[in-house]
Amino acid sequence: MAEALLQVEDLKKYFPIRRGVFQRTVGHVRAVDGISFTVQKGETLGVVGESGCGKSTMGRSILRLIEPTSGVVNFEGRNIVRLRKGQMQAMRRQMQLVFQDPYASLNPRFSIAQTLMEPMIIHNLYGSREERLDRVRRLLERVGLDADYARRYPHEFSGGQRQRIGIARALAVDPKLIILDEPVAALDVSVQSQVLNLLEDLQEELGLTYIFIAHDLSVVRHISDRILVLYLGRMMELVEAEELFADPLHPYTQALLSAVPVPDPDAKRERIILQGDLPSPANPPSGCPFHTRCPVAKPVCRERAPQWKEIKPKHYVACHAYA
Amino acid sequence: MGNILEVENLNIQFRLDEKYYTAVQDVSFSIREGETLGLVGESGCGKSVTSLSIMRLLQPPTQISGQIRYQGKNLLDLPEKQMRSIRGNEISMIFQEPMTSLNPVHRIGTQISESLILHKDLSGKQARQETIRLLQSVGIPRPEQIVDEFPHQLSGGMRQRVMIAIAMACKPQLLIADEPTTALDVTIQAQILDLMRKVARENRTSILLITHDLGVVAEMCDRVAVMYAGRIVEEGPVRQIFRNPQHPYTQGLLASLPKVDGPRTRLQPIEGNVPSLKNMPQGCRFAPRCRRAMDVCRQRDADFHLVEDAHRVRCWLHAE
Amino acid sequence: MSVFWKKGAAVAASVGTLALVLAGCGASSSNNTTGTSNTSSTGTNTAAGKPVEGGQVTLDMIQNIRDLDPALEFDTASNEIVSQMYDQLVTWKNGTTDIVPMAAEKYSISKDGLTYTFHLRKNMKFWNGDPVTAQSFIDEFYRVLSPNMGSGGQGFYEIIQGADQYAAGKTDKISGLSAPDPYTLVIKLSKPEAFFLQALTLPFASAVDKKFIESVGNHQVYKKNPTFDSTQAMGSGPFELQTINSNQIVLKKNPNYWRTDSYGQKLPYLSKITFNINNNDQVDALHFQQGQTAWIGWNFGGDGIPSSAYPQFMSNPNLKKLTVSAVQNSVQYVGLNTKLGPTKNKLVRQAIEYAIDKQAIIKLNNGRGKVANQPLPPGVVGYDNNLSPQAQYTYDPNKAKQLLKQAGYPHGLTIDMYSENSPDQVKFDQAVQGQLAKVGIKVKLHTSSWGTFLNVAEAGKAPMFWLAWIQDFPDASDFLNTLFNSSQAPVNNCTNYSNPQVDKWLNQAQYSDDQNERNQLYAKVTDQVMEDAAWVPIYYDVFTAAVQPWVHGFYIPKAGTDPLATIWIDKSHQKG
Amino acid sequence: MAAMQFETPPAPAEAAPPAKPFTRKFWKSVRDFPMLYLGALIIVLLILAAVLAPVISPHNPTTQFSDGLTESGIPVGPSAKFPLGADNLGRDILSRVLYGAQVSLLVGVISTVINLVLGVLVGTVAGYFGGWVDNVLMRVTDVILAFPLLLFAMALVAVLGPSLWNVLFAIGVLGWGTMARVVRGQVLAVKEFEYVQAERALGASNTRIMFRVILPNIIGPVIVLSTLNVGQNILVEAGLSFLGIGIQPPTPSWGNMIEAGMQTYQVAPWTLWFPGLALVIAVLGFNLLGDGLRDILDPRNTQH
Amino acid sequence: MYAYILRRLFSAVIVLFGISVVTFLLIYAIPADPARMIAGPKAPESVVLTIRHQLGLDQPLPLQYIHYVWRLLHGDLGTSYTYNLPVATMIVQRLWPTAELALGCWLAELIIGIPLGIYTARHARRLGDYIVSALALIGISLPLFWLGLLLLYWLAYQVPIFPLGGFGGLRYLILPSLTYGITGAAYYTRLLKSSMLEVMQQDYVRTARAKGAGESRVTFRHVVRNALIPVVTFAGIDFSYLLTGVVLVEATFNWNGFGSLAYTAIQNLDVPVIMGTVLLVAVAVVLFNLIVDILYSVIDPRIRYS
Repeated sequence: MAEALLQVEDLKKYFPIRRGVFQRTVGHVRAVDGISFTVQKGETLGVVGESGCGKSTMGRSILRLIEPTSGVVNFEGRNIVRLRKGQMQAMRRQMQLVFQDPYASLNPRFSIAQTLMEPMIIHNLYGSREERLDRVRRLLERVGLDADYARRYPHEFSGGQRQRIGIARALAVDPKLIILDEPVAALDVSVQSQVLNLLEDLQEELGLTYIFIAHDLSVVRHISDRILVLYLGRMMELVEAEELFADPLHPYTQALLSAVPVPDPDAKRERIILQGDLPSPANPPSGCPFHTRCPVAKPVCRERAPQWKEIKPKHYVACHAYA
Repeated sequence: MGNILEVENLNIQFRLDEKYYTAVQDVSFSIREGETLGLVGESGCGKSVTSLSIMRLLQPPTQISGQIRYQGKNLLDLPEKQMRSIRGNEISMIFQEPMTSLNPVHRIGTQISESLILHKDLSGKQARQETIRLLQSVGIPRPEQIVDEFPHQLSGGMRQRVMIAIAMACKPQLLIADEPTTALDVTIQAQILDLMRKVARENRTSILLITHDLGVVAEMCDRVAVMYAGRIVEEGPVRQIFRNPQHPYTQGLLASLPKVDGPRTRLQPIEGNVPSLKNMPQGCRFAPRCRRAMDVCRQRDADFHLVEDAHRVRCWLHAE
Repeated sequence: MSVFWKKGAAVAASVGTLALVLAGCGASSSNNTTGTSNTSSTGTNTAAGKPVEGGQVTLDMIQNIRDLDPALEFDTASNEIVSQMYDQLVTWKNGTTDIVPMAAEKYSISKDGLTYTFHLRKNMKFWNGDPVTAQSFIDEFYRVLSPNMGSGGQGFYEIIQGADQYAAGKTDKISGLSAPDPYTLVIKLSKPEAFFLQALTLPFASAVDKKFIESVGNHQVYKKNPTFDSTQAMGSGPFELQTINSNQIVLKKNPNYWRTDSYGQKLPYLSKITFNINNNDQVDALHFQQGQTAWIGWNFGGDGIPSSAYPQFMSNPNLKKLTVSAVQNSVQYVGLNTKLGPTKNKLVRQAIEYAIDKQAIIKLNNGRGKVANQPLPPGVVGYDNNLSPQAQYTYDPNKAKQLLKQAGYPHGLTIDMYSENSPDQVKFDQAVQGQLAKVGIKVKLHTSSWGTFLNVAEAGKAPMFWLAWIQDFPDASDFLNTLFNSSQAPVNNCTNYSNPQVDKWLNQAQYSDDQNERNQLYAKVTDQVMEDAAWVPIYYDVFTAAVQPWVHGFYIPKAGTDPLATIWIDKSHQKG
Repeated sequence: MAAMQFETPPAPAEAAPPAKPFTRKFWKSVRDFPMLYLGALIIVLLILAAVLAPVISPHNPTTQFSDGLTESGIPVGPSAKFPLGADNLGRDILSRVLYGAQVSLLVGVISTVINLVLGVLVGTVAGYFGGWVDNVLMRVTDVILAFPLLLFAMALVAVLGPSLWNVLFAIGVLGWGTMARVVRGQVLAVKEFEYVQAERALGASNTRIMFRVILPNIIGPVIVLSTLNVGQNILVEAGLSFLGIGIQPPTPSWGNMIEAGMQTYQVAPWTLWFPGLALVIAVLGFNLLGDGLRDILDPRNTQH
Repeated sequence: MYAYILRRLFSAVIVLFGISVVTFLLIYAIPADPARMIAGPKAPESVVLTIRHQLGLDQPLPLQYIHYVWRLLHGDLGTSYTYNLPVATMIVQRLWPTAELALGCWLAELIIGIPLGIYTARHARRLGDYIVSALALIGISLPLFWLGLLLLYWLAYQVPIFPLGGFGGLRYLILPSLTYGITGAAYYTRLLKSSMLEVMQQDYVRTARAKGAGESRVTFRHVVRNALIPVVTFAGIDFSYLLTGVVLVEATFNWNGFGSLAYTAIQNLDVPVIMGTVLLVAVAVVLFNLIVDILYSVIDPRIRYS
């Protein structure tokens, strides 16, 4: 775990808010507001946060499915933000995305074989149709599905099976990095664990690197090496998974962890119930974005955004409490 | 402490493609006054259908049999008019999607006071005052303004508070909450669960909490019934179920959950998929996925067996 | 033109274009005659005693009025209204084709036929009180002949001395027009013309109030607001314009009109006439049956009882007895272009003459029509009763085929036929198409709106076409000279017919004042033209009107327009 | 538990019941969607009438029979020789109605194809690219939609001259607005689906995404709309012909037959009845088929 | 909300610009020479040239367009070739009869269509629904002019209850309205039905039932109110087309309105009138769309406040 596969520096994605007769831009939704991190080869970086924290936008900006407003995304040392359209399309072979909704992410008009061959056709892999079909069969088996399913259509599968197909599609081009955007959120508990296990196995076997985006803390903890906590498009905390849960430093992380219901009736935990709603990313609070709900907010939090600092070894936090 | 609701041998069948399929089979449970009962299970297990059948809100073509006794009256036999006077008054309900459960064209106040007007015979002015009070009691800031706003102006959490206000408007005996926090963020979920506990305590309202989230069950419920493929497979006090699950399904469910504490170990999933309505297995419906399934499981379904006091399980392993 | 039930060719032709295509019908008769019966009536309109003054009638028109300026209007509908509002020097004696004085109390023509002197009445006034003088007529001649007006009447009056120079914009004075005193008008012609007086009955030669016209805005070809010709009028005639819009025109009685009837009663009798513009002639028929309208027929943009209602009128005895019919001085014909397409070949033209079954077409028109054998209708002096054998054709498909073979088309040929796209016309077209198909001629139809059709036909570019000609006034020259003189090609002579001998006869007849000589010349022309087969005359229109029994003084005029001034109503006194 | 164990092979979502014979499936489908099949039947009959018109017509549609008119020129009523009576020129109405099917189908189908091509192209491009492309294309569509089809087609046909091909062209070129709007809406919806983003994530080109991924997924509504459109366009053609600026005589079209019938309907009402009836049945056929297709394509009505 | 309306206005102006270009180009598409049309076929070429110059037809195309728009903005739509009346005046005279007819037709559609829509939605998949739906389908398939003629034949000719066409009082309005109502109501019925069925599936309807609201309260207060939103949109656009697109009704019932004016003009290739009518139609459609959008924002609070 030495080599950095992906290096994100000060990534920003602002969506313009247009108003008025001429649709002038009157402001921006700061969906992603200055995110930097590095992902090592073979690592899983978990990204957590509540809705509107920009985690999905971040994932898509890294892949340039949404053009980032600014920032650098170095993939194996190449800044892919600068790549031209054609180069970028070729680059997509290296980095794939698995979606949340297993019902919406498969083209209902494509058979499974077509779905899985599509990436091969686009990138002109495996010369003949037979070779491609052969590859499809192997892929299906790899994700734990019967090779005969190739002829079927998505509606004939259950959610878990579809998610496996989605993963197989991502694998079809032999990517190095897979961004998993809430891959198990739509699945039932019993199936969710199947998919998580599959992901772990694939990572081990193929040496994949994951960015795992989720809102479910227990799932993220389970699969991640390190975890990045986002709030309103900004980074709050970044640290190894075990440590985040053992010793959360940021008040937001602490509140988040305490709010997770634990399937243990005897668990006695001190619950921090945050007041109020999430502020709108279109109009984020000044200073530290969390200060409006923070139980330990100080006047300075309102004025200045806290620095991103390494408080403990490899434990980064943005909070004035640790200034 | 009597039972406020007794469901007995509830069977619900849906018509699909000119055939009837059993979505809920032989479901029985009861809720005591002031108690919170959790009905837990994966999607498609029939838990929402059960809750809707209590309110008699299932749309045809469905067939319902069995008994749903509310304070001794079988709701299934009640004329529609009497049923209406129970809905929203004595039994009320909140739903999963706060974003779509409110009528977009009516003001918040109108929607809350509708219950009051329907059941409490309040004048418009009284209803408005009561509405503002309700909004306040569910923790909505600026209730005097919010009362005249439209749902789309509120956040999801706020809308769920409004839904709770609607449900609690007539101080019901029983509140049915169908996945009330599934669509919400964790921090908001904590707020809403907190609120539900508070209002239920204040009004001595019993809760039937329908959820797939075992964590929520552990936090909220006194007792829990676990459903699988249209049947209750295990039922008992929360602590016993979590400490000492008896049904292989309950066990598997708990084992497949990633934990927020303790060492990270490999998850142990339940194999296979939840069966679909049209392809229900013979015998015990969990048998095809059960690692401990025996021949008998694949032929006949088990009856309930008492494990401990008030802890029942439907499994052949406990037949003796 | 009507929106829907566009009538057949008769209307088509009557919504004419220029000078010569004017609908003809009766004229308001000169003084002192009440609506006495006339030859064509069937007795429904015999005056019963003394006319009753007052009352109003409603009539349906099927098309809008295009123009109210007497110098500009040139279609039947406008003509009908305009002639009620303006006075001319002379007019038709009612029910006849005799000229009688009108605004001119008397007139005289010099021996050489070149000088016409008119003595005007002294008590005539425009509605606004301005006196009508000789200058009022001279003003109108200047307007009609002006190079800037584009008046359709030019051609009728270029015979006036100096008029052609003026019309060409070379002088600003017409030497042939003078007024020695306010009530004497002298017109000098450059050549004698037998029918010049007839041309003076046209509304083009009305008295106009120049002062008024200039005050409201004279029409100078294209103006933003040409109110005078579209919404305003100032005449001296029996009826004044009350309102005009695209739905309705209302005329009210001119209380100061100078004419009186034989009882000394002032004309007109009716106090108000409402014309509803109603472009569904089936509805017109119904309105009549319901008694809402006083009559249907005449020239109001229609041609009598509409085709669609005609069978019903004829089969219902109560309705039938209210009808009046007369053969019109008009002819429906199929023109065969002598300079274009396969019809260049005379044999082909003759074959077509034999191939058309005129009787069948008249049947399609529910029997309304009289088989035509020459361009002149029988009611016009000069009608040739003794056609030469070469000028006569009977329906004979075999003969037609034989002629075609002779012409070099043993296997048939294709001809393009142009016409207006009105329902009746399209019906006739299809009949012709079917009949010609039987002899091996494939007819390709090109139907279009009246204007578009005329643009083709009057450019001489239609190999075959269906048109109709209705008299401007009952003189043979109005048919034969206009339609067959090579100098009239292609605008009126759409077949491009050109025969120097015929031209010579026509010119001779045009300027002769010997009626016998003229008749002989015209007979020769008719024979030659028919032998050359430039036209297939199909039928002479039979015009049928229906008149309420309480309407008195109605008759079908033989020339000019309808004499509304002498019609009166008496509901207590019904005929029939 | 073995790490490499996965879900048991699922029973396919709907386990194929023992293969039903095709005919049984067909009749079941007829029972489920009777409208669809009635519509299809009507259209098949219509096509047969159009194609076989030369064979099955009792007479030539343009032949004028002298015994088709009475002595006073009134069309004769239904009889052995003229099963549906004769028209104002003494022609056989039955034969003309049969030949009229040719015109209606030709105009209805070809103009719809033109609508379809233009509408799908504009709608897809506008919906997919969004932004100024969308703005420009949709304003153009607004302009097209602002002119009522019949009136605008009337003007255009008047300009071009009335003929079968001009009528068909005018309706085709002016009637694509609705299609473009619907397609755009569908594209906007489908574009948001994750499978479209997945395709982009795979590195597919815009053209590939538009035509290989999005288009097949909106084909349902497009087919439904097109089917209904055929009916509508047949009506527009009939309207134009009725107003006398459509199909020109002697070519029989139901519209110009109704127009002719209007001249005689008081004395010979059958001249009005039969061409109108044919028109209603034809349009009804396409409406039934379109509605039926909408039902069958609606996921709420399918058995899965 | 004002910004929303202003934005809609702005795009309406752009569409109007497009419409003016299209109508302007119509003159050039029409084969007849306007100057020749005014002068008449027999006028000398010199007169035609003079008219052409006076009309500005000898100027370059863009300049002519500017003049055209300039005149339009001053309410000058030109002068009819055929009737020599200002087109604006002719249109104004025809506007009221057409407005009356359109209103009658529109109300007939609403009165027939909306109750049937509610009925079919409430009785979905029952016999009543099937019967009404089948009738609706037939209604949609009926050619307006043919149905009109049949009604005229039966109810005005055979049994003379109504006038055989023409413009007048209420009696004249009934048959055309009925005809249009029968053929048009079905759109409302179907739209409202599907919209209501959709709304009935919504969570908030379930909420209303859960409150104990009765069926009619649920239907009218919760379902219909929401389901009417698309219907209102349709009704607005429908009316704008009606106001100007009743050519066939006017033709069938001999209604001397705007549609027959347009038709006559097309028949005569009376270019100024064609342009004027087509332009007015298009402008009306745009304006009504605008009104509907504004109305829409009043009905649906989600739009009002965004």
